[in-house]
Amino acid sequence: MSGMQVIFLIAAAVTLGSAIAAVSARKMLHAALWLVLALLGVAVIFALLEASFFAVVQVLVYIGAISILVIFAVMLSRTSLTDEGSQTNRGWWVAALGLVIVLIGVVAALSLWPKWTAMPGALPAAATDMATLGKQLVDPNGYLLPFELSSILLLAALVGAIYTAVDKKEEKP
Amino acid sequence: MIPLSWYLILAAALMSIGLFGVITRKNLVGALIGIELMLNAVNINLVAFWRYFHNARPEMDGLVFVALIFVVAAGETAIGLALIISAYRSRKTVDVNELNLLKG
Amino acid sequence: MSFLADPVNFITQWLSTLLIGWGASASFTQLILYIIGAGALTLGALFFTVFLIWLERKIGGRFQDRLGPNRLGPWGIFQPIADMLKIFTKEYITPTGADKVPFNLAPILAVGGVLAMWAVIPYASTVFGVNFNIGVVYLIAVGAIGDLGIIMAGLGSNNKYALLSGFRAVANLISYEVPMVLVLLIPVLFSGSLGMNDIVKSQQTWNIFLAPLAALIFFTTSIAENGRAPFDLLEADSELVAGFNVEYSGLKFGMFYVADFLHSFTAALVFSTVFLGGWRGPGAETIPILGFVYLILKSSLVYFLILHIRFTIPRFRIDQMMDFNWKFLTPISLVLLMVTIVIDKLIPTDLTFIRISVHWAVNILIWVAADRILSAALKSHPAKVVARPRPLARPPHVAVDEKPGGEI
Amino acid sequence: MLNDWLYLGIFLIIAFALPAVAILIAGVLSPKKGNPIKNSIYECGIEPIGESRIQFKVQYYVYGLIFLIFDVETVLLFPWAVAYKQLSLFAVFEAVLFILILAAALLYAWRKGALEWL
Repeated sequence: MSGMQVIFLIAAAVTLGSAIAAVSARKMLHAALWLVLALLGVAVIFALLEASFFAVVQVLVYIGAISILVIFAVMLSRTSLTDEGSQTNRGWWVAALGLVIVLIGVVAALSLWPKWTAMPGALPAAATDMATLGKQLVDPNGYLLPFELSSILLLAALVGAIYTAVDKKEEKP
Repeated sequence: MIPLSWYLILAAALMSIGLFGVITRKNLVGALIGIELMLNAVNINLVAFWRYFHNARPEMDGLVFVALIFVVAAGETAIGLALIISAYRSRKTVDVNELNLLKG
Repeated sequence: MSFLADPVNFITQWLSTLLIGWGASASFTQLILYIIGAGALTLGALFFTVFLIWLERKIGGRFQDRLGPNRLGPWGIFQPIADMLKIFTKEYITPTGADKVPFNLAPILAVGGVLAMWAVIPYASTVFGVNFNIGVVYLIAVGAIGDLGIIMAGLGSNNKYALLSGFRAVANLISYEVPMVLVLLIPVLFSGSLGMNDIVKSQQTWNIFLAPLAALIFFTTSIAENGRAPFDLLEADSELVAGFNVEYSGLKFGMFYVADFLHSFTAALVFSTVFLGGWRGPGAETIPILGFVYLILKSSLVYFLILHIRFTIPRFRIDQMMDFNWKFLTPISLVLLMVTIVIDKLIPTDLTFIRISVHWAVNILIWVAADRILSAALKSHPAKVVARPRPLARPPHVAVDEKPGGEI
Repeated sequence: MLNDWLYLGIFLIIAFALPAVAILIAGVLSPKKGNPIKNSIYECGIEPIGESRIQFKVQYYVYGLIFLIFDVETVLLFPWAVAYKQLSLFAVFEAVLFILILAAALLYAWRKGALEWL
């Protein structure tokens, strides 16, 4: 077993373990902190896949912004903090059983695929150069439209979120 | 060297865990955390496919999609949490079972 | 390659030949060298902090017309070592009802987040940790881990004031990250790479000459990022007891202290790398150790500026601080970014002098326009007085001549 | 590339382990004599009233929200900035359009009063 495989297994175990904790922790704040650990594990996976930029962006966007936003939202909806009762619906085990079966089924179906055990080749220099990605993003024959649309999507998200979140009564002085 | 299957199994398991959270959580924020996990599972798959099959296209198509998923995740979190805060303000709860105004 | 010109690489080569001579494989040798390099750098940074604490207290004392530490050793230079020994033997007090894991993890994240920044900074033309194409984004991302430490300290302490302070601190930090990231795009597009060493190498003319306003904004935001005065709102004693670290004691508190002091020097280091040409200087390409000296000199200058600002400017209120960021710095950096990218595309890169003068002219124009708009806005919306002054203590028979509903 | 990550990983592990080790060593050296008064929460010198998890105002969330939007947009701009020297003027104007839309988001938040710290 090579060093990379060991690192992968550790990262995967941390990711999955903290993901399970994140969906089952009783306190929402703890769930949010577990989410941070799971996202960090995903960042390590990205680094192993040699997508350096996205490994760092994962930390920047998910841990730096999204999880902090989740923590803010938890603090804003306060009753969830003191809720000591069960945090899951009744019959959660049905969902768990069903999902385990689906997971096994998906993995079994995929394992019939001939490229299932494909090994990675060497990355060409153009594939690790950020400039390639940058050029593709503004190339009219590439991804110009998604690039501009994503800014409009974010504008719409901001407008919608501020409209919903800011209290209408507080607004008037 | 790691075979592709390892990444795919990891992504599938992460997806299932996220879906489990979405289905079973009473708390809306908890459901949103599940959605984040699912989006991350998708990202792992996209990056893994980019890494293993870039020979077909020596460009960064896969990574463009990852970037777009980041954008979508940001929008989704922003709107979702804003809705939760708004719901909490008017109903004083974030429990999905009690947010049943449409039930009549 | 001689020892005096490039000691780090000399030692590295010597060690690797030694290890390979002992029969170690090449990859194992590489691993050992990485561990030694990283360990030496982090330990060096931590011990450097001890010196920084003394320096800051001494300079601070001079600014405030005091002597500063002066008892232990010449000029009190052993004072921080004595403090360190003391803090090592102080008791840890964990408040009742604290959330143990976040509470104990927070100081580690605070220090580690700052230390991690040292991994990508090029110290000389041949000595740099890593130069892969993400250095700048890495710096910002690691800063986010520091935010997480602060939020954990606030959440774990089971104390209202710590929680409030932690949330305020994080709100400030993430707000000031916005203009910071926006102006960091400018050096990146000048050099065409995200790697820190590439950015240094491309600075034939220092970036501060090409983008003075961006440098100014970056400098301001990096002061705000490490929570120094005038942005030290999170430790406003009168409102928040002592900040998010009120419940910490012993070395756990000391770690926040270390993180704070180390962060201000790291900010100076990053600023001089990105805008002041890093290790660049006469002769630095051929004699790498000169580059290190230049970097330290430049950083010390910036560090002194940070200290000067800290000890002379009073603290902002939180609403002023937020307004300053969102209504002044962010719009300016957006405009600056748009103008810079268009102008720099129009002028060929080889016309250095014309390029610099046009950039300066545009930057000064933006600054003057922003200043005009700001003073006009301040005139039409005069500053809010938050609290009305309380009536003075007076004997009960004396009449009060206060106008009813008088505005102050 | 992976070698760089190896170095970075080792560096990060050491950077986070060093303060942890220091805290552990100090934990061994320091006395442990807790009592309920000492361990109680410090608030301005009087007994704490109510629980610590207080309600926050929505303003914190709004700032986090705007930060998230700007953060993601700049993430898309970073690859563009790296490619800047190889781009045509047209591509630069595309980015200007992108930044203008970003500025519109800021303007909306400003007009809506979401940037006021009330």
